[in-house]
Amino acid sequence: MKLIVNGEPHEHLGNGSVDALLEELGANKAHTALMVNGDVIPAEDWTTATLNGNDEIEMLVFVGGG
Amino acid sequence: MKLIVNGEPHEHLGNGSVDALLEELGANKAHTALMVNGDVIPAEDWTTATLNGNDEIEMLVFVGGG
Amino acid sequence: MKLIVNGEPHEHLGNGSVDALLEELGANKAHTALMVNGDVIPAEDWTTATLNGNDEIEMLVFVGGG
Amino acid sequence: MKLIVNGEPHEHLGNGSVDALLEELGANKAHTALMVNGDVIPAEDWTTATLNGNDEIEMLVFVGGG
Amino acid sequence: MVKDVLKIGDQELGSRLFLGTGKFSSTQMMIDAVKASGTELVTVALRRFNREQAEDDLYGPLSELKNVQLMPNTSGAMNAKEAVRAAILGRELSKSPFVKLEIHPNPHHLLPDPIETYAAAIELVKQDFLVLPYIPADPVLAKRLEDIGCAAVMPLGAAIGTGKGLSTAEMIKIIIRDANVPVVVDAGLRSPSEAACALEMGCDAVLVNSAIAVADDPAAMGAAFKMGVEAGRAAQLAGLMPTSEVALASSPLTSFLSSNDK
Amino acid sequence: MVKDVLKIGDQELGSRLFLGTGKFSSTQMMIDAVKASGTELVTVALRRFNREQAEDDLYGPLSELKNVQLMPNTSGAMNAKEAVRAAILGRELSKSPFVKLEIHPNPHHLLPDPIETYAAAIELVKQDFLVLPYIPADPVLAKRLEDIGCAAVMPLGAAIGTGKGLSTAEMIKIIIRDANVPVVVDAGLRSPSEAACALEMGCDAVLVNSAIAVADDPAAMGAAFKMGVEAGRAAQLAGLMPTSEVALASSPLTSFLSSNDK
Amino acid sequence: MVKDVLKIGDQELGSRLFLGTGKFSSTQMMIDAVKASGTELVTVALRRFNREQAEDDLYGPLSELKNVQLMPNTSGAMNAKEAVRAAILGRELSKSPFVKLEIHPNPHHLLPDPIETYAAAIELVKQDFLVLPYIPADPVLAKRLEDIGCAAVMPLGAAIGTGKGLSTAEMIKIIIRDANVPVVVDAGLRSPSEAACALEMGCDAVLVNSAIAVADDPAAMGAAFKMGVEAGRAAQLAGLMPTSEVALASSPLTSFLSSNDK
Amino acid sequence: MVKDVLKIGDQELGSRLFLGTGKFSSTQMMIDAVKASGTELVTVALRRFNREQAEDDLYGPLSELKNVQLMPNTSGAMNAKEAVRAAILGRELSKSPFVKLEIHPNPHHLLPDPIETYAAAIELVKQDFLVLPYIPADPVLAKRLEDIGCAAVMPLGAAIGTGKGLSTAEMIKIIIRDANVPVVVDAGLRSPSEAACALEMGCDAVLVNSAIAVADDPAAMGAAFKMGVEAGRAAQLAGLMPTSEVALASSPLTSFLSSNDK
Repeated sequence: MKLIVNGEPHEHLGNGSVDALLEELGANKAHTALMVNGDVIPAEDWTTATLNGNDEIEMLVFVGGG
Repeated sequence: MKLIVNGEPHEHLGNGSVDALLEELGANKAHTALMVNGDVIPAEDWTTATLNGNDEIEMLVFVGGG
Repeated sequence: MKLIVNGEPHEHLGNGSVDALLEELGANKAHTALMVNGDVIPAEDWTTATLNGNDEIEMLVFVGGG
Repeated sequence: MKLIVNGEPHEHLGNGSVDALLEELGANKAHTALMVNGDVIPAEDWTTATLNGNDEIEMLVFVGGG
Repeated sequence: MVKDVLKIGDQELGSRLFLGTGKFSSTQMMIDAVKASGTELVTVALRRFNREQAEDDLYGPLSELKNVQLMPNTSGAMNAKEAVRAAILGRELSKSPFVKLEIHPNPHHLLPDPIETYAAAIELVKQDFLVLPYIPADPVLAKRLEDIGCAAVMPLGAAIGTGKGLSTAEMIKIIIRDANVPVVVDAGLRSPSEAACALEMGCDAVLVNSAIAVADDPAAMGAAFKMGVEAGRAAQLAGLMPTSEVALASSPLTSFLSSNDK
Repeated sequence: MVKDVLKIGDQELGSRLFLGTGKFSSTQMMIDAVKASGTELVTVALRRFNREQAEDDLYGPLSELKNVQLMPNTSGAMNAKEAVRAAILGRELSKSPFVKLEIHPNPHHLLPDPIETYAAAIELVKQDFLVLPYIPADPVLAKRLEDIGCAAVMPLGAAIGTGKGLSTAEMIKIIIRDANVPVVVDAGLRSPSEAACALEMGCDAVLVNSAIAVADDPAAMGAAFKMGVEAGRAAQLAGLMPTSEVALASSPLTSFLSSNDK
Repeated sequence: MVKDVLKIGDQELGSRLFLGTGKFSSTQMMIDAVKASGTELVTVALRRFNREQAEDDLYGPLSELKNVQLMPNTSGAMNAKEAVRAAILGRELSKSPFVKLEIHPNPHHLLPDPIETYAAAIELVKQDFLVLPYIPADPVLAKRLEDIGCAAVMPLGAAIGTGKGLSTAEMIKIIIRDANVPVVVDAGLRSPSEAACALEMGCDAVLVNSAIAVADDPAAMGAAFKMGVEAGRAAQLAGLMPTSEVALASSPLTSFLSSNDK
Repeated sequence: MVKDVLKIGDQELGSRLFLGTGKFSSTQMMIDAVKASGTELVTVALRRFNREQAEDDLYGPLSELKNVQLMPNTSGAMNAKEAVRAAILGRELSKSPFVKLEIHPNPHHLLPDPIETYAAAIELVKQDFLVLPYIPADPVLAKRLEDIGCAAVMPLGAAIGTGKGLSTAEMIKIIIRDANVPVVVDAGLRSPSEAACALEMGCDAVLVNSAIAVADDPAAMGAAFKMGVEAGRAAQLAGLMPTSEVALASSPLTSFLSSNDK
């Protein structure tokens, strides 16, 4: 399934759940926040939430900031 | 006709036009701006504009200001 | 013997040594510095140093200062 | 006659008066102040004042200053 | 030398000093100060007509002044709606395109409300006013007001009447750097030197009231501010020297003085 | 209005701006700035005659100026003896009673030496000079120099050529409060607003050089300083408003605007 | 002595120094500075996950710190909508009630947008955040943000990263005087003395980042700021002396010294 | 970390805060403040013995303090001769090598006399005192006092008791840059933030009296100054960030927030 992840095209091969995508991308789930098409998806929904083609996913982590 | 002029009760004895009221109050028309119930009444309408009982009139002049 | 002590006349009845004067005035010798006619008299000379009539003595102590 | 003028050696060929030296050096007399061996020589004395060998002469003019 | 004209919207002004007309001990004092200051733009406020205080009515005295335009203010307005109403009333009387938009709900500091001021500015621009908003020294607000069509912005130097001068200078410099409309320092100026400093910084004009009105000699102070504003503007155009961390001699440090001790 | 004259010793000056003549890119530039500034007192320095640099000789150009007196300085002097010598040489040429006494042994900051300056002042007063010493902003030194007969005192605002302005303002205010001779701020001023501020504080005059000489347009800057000094002096005479910790309205805070929403 | 606790909403903090985590040359440097500073509240930003820069992920290192809460910021947000979105994302990760609301559309000065910030604050308060908005030093805006439920206000001292200190002090004083929520100076502080000054003025805390992160020795500077903040707070509680226009001797001016020259 | 010791002549001090003992409401208050401040050097003055005011005699209370040396001052001296006399008397009592040389003839501003101070310093150095002269912020005077053997120089920040802080900062910076002996800011400091600022500037120590003595809680203020001085010193050693004319972000200005509105 074709997705846009952090602005880049990505071919997802998993079951289309957010969880699967995070696994696929090797993200540290406990350190990651996520939006799909501008909507924030809470971690508790990641196993159930399913993605659709061309969804825009933002995966975010904490970095230094003032 | 009972009016509220600049916050004070006023018994208007004239024909009920803004113009008559200004005459009655001895205002210098050229130096005065006027609102009726919060609506600004341009000078050109003063002869035609008619007042109703309990109308609230504000008559204003320029004073020193920064 | 007539002396001026800290600007005031003082009748000294002792043996005329600085030491005697300090005793007479009840000063705490360890806390006091002394000048005679503008000359500083070190503590070790107090027993030997003798005063003359009309000498001006300044007895000084430490007080708060910035 | 050997002189030091403004720190430089100078061979004076004139009559040894300050006036002659100034002429020789092409100075504008009205614009010049002069010291010989650290003493200021007023303009009125320039014709009479005579120089000696190895005298140190300072010829000075006004320049921009704050 | 070409005349140095200040353009605000389509209006041209020959003086960079704007005057407030409040706080003067008499109308004559105010008129004298206005004349001495050379200003071409004075602010006025609206108040209820009062037969007993007819002498406070400035319409007559001010209309006699040559080459001076009125800029009614919206003082007393507590929110955008009241400010718009005051502006319309002011225009009715003044027939002037200028309005000084001021909304300061707190009588203790008289500082402007950025939210209400922004809302009122949008409406007044729609109604074809030349809007000069009195604002905090807030560069983003100033830029947004420019973007929605204000003719100029008037950041405060300090709270009205305090005479604390250009306390907000750092922010005003940023406003100037980014602005495409005139920047006018309004409120807080106490002295001609502060007015001169504002112009040297690059401000296009200053609005002064208390400093002139409550001076011992208002007319003389008006003249002093005129000179101060012209001095600051002239200096800004003449190119001020940079500051330096090291001293730089203005006289030759010659050695002749010590060269001839014998 | 009666003319505002500055008296220094027995001399009267119509301008409170003194000018230094150093650092200008050309003599003509300097002359134009002097004229534009309206100054009546300019400083000059002494340097060894050099046939190749005859054009640096300012005697001619300056002597043509109407109503401008010269004040030779003692720059280059490292101690009292050298300063006295320089002063005598300067008087020989200038025939002026004025001398700017400056002794600053350290070329890195050019700050004055209080000990040598004090010693030189005593001698120069004896020799009937009108002594204007360039000094640190030191109230006791200023008073002592007044007491031994200096015609004025010239505390520095900041180091020469730095343009850091009135960095010593707190001490200068004390000097002014106690002084019975004119107080002239010398060195450090960068802009007409700073000059105006000095006059507003109560200084009697300012001495400016770098700020005018190195401006993009020295003549225009000279004119700007003229206005700044006049503005500051006029403001000081007109009586500046006091500062206030609380805001004071300049417009009536009337309530009519909200009184009639139905 | 009773512990001096800072309450923000329902949260209690034992330190009045908040730290930003940006600009450090390494994560270890940052952690060391956080520990040395004694802070209990640090800000963090959100950035896209990047497998190649996993070491930038601060979640792990920060979660190991005892007694330190996170305050995610909304940096990068250009308007209210984006800021709200960033805040929600930050809370997802941090599980912290705090959000530093910052909306600064202009990368050249990074100054906050009062209109967007106000709109975002209303929404975030609705969503039960403890909202700490980064704002211009605008007393009316600060009061309005308090009125709509912000837990604190964070006026800027100067533009982010400039180190220009408390350039807005006059306005911050007014904010403090009127505020019923904590006032935190955010941005501009360069040194512990400025932090101390903010606390002496009555600020409840300061937020520092650049000054510590880019110091030669960040951990030592963190410790220095800790002392500065504590010094300023202690001074504020101990009651600072008033300033005086006249000198007041701290030693007896006795006359004995001259009384006995013979 | 190696101990940060201040060397004055052959003496070593562990604290960079010197305390004056005047103006306290009681001796106990003073002692508590001295202890809380951590100072190791306190100044005292001389006064005529008075049997009725024996409790003012500080010799006893101060001599009980561990690790605190006395520095008698010469207050009251109107000239060099009187100051030398006072110094000798002080040493008789204190057995301390330190003397605070202060000669301020004018009771209205208590500012130091540079001429008399210089003359007295020469004599006191001859008599083997560690001379710490209280002086105007005059870089040439400071250097000359160093050259004739003073152990440190103590320029004033502002007039004694005014609490106007570092009003002479520009000159003090020059003194520090050139000095080879410790530079101690004496007089004028009102708050720990000002003390911290002095240390950040590079001063070696500060001398404080009024600010602590007249605080509502002198002991607490003494502790606050202790922290302020340590904060400033630590910051100076940790390397303060430079100031910048442009803003520098401390957070990434990422674009993800706007990248996905559909």
